[in-house]
Amino acid sequence: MKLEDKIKKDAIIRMFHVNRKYGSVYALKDINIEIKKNEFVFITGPSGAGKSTLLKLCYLEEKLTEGQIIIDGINISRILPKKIPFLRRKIGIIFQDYKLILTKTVFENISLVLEVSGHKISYIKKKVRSILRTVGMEEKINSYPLGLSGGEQQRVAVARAVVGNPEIIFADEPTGSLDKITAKKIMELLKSFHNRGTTVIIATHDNFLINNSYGRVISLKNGKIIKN
Amino acid sequence: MKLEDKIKKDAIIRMFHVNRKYGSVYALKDINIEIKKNEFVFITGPSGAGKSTLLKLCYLEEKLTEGQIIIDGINISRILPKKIPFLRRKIGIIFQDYKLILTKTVFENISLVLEVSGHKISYIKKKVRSILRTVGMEEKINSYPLGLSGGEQQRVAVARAVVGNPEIIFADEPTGSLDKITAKKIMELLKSFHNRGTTVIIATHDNFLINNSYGRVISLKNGKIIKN
Amino acid sequence: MILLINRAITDILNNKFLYIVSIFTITISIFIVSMFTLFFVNTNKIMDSWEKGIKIMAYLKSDKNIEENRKKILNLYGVKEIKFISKKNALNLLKKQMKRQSSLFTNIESNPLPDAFEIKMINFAKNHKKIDVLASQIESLPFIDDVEYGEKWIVKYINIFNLFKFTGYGICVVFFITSIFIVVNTIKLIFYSRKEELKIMRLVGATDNFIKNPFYISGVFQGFIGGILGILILFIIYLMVLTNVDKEFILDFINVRFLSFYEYIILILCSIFSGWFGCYIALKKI
Amino acid sequence: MILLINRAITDILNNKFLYIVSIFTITISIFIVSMFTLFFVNTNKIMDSWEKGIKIMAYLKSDKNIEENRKKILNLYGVKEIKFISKKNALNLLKKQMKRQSSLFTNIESNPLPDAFEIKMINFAKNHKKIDVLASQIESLPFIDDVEYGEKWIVKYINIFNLFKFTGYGICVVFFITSIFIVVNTIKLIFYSRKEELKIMRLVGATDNFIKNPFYISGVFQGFIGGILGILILFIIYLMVLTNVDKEFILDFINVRFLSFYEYIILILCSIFSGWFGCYIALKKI
Ligand SMILES: Nc1ncnc2c1ncn2[C@@H]1O[C@H](COP(=O)(O)OP(=O)(O)OP(=O)(O)O)[C@@H](O)[C@H]1O
Ligand SMILES: Nc1ncnc2c1ncn2[C@@H]1O[C@H](COP(=O)(O)OP(=O)(O)OP(=O)(O)O)[C@@H](O)[C@H]1O
Ligand SMILES: [Mg+2]
Ligand SMILES: [Mg+2]
Repeated sequence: MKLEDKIKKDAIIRMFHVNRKYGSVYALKDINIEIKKNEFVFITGPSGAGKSTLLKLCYLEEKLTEGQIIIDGINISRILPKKIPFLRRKIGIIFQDYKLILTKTVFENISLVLEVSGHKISYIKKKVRSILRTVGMEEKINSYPLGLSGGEQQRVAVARAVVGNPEIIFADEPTGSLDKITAKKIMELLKSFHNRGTTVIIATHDNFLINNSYGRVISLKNGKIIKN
Repeated sequence: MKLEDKIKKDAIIRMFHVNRKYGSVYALKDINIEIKKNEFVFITGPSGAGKSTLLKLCYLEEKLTEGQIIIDGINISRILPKKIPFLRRKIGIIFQDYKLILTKTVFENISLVLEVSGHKISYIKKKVRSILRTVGMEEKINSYPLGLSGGEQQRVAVARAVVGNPEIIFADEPTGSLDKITAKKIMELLKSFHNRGTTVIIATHDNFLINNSYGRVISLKNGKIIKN
Repeated sequence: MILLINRAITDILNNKFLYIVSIFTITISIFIVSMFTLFFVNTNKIMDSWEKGIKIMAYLKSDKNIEENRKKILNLYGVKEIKFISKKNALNLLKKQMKRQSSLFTNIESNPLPDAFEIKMINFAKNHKKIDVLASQIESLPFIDDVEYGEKWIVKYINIFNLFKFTGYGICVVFFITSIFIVVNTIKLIFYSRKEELKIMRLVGATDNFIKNPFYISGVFQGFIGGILGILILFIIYLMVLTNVDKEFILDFINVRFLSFYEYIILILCSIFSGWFGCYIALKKI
Repeated sequence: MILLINRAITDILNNKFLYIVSIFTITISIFIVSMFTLFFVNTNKIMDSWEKGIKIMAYLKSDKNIEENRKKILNLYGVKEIKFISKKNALNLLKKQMKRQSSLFTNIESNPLPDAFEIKMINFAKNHKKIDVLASQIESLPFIDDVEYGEKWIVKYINIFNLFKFTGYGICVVFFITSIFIVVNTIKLIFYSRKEELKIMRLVGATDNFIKNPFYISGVFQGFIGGILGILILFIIYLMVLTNVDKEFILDFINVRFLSFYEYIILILCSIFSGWFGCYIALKKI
């Protein structure tokens, strides 16, 4: 039984001695994490601790300096470039800075995820509408991102992340711009995905979110794990 | 004694029946607010309530649909375009989306404010360094914004807003991406400006900030004032 | 496929300004290239008509075997056409040419002019060295007394033709390349201002083809529209010039013509190509 | 001032790609314009040498008052130079021109040719209608027997000159305008991709001048660099062509020359202007 097969069985994400350097400074240092399928994980730590960097490595926005990351049985430093899109389709990402396409409407931004994986137009329309209802943004379906408030943009970003029913959700500060009530709704949404079998990984500095929730907490500080 | 003179005496910002419509929807409806010199004001409310819009009207990023806003004795709907820059120099703004210039370093982003009002290079260098130290970002002085974490970007945005010793500070969600400890440091900074005579207006949905602080609270909901 | 075209269209609508700039650039480029083509096509006709005038006169010894001799010359490489001019014809021609001075000839009884062949050459041979060679070949034939071919005059004109032709072709090629460069640049700039968008598309799982295909479609579309507009503008200017300029002034000399259907097609294909190629280059590094 | 230039420089360094594209575009435009100028300058010389050949021959009645008559003609508008050709000179010239056929003249005793004036015109009058007018004016003088001026031939050539000249000037102007358009477009596109940055500068209290001045400086700088590069490229190509092409081929006919210092300066000023103007247009709406 090969190493990768063994990991596949119990862990969906596994990091071995992961380092990420920017210039001569370590943003992440010797990170070893194993996340099981259908886990609900918080990554926490002060500003600049390396939370976002950790997530970026997983969805391949940044490259590893050293170490190995295995996601769903695939070693991502050895993945063929043309396979990357297919890996990403299994992943839903809420970016800290939302990363909405400013020239596209809310509908177009979200439907993009479904178009990419080749869904039918009729399905896309229905699905986008229903997910926007869930995040309370159905009225803004034809707005452009710059015509939305900060919290509204964040909710669109959440909707886009979950619309494709991903196997893993990476959420980077998913409620930073939201008031308590809306934030709770978004957390409920993430939990409902968790209940359906999705692995959810949330990077946040908001202790309130963590305390009022369930799940494992990994604490980072200066790029190192201080609590797991 | 003219109306405007009278207002100048006691109020630095005064809004009369302010409306702001986007399409047919009111983002702000019949807002009447008077803010005195050296007040410390929170504007709060759920996502999409109109907090950011209210601030944008004050610093002229958005235009009024109806009503009057008088800032420091100047009616901003009647101000000459060439006088706008000089009004803005009295104002420090922390934008909800930071609005850092991505092609400039942290130093350049902050020094811009001082260059604009014609300070000397030697003064600029000293001042920028000292303000970065205050927000805990002196190490990143030569980084570009895209090489910063979300919280770090926010702290640069804060530093830029206060570096010019403005008479009024508009802070839109100034601690949304910051952990509790850093957030507290930023709030302390804003309070220290308040103690020196600056008028501070903070838009936030974070009750924690408000509860642990002093000052007046204005609550918005659906574009209307529900508590003052 | 429908979805793809749909995406290309919304893409164009969402980025109107960028597409307008790019179409405008292509329009200008095609306008310049086609203006030059037009200029060149028309001046080329003048040159052709000059070239037709280049000929060698071969004066014959008093040998009466004209048909046989003509064949001998025809066998030489480069000769296209031979016309026999008898001494009598030559004198008449001379009289006609010299209207005023023709009074000189009224008293002449015997005609001192020789018989001659007027020899036209194939295009390929219309080069000053090749004419030299051909002329000396003809001169060395036993039945030829002397050869005359305008010498300096002819060399001068051939050189003008060639100077015009080569710089003309050269300028055309340079234009085409530079206009492609400019289009590529414009499209690159457009990509530059949209690179964030493309990065986001990657991050939500779009494949390369998914991202690139609409760009190719809109590139071809831009090229097509730009090409049509460019030719249209040229045509309008052409008409304006033609109606305002004194018509005899030009028309009695040559028939200034607009582009042929074939040339249209070529230009529009070039334009489409440059749109496509611009995308190709701009997308290569993304 | 130092701060301003400083800002312009950091601006260029921070946006290398955009500035490279823009300089590249200006380079290409200036290259095209200067290539055309070069082509035009050189062909213009050919045309001038042709034009010099345009003249009116006025044949005199047997009137011996040559000096007086010459003056009368000189007074006519459009006449530049008059050369008297006596009947004797005319015959000699004719003999020389007709080498081969000169045997015709050997037996002539009396010279039937008339005396003549060869009349050259000022440039302004070198237009087929004006020549017609001048010729008939001359013909109506009492001491003139007849006038000859190449008629069709001359009209043809004048028309060629004019066709070339006008299309030449036209193309030059169109080029200049289009290259300015392209530069403006490129700079507009650059502004478009930086409009967020400009908006932020506004929001922190920058005046219009504070924002715009560095752009003007860098626009002028781009124009300057682009102009120099464009001319440099042309010069390199010019040298390459000159060393590779058969030298006699061109040189025995005209002296192909590169641009004069004066023309350099004009081109570089145009280039700087287009950089500045591009900024001006792009900044107007911001
Ligand atoms: N592209 C980059 N180039 C250089 N340094 C970087 C880059 N990206 C991140 N860093 C640095 O790496 C460190 C970790 O950044 P990261 O974004 O992971 O922090 P974070 O934990 O997400 O913080 P926050 O809560 O503020 O978002 C920071 O000090 C940051 O400045
Ligand atoms: N440019 C715009 N065009 C159209 N609608 C807009 C525009 N800007 C804001 N709005 C709408 O106005 C309302 C108020 O927006 P605003 O940004 O003021 O909210 P906010 O209170 O700051 O919310 P948040 O806490 O989420 O930032 C929102 O519903 C938003 O969609
Ligand atoms: Mg982060
Ligand atoms: Mg807001």
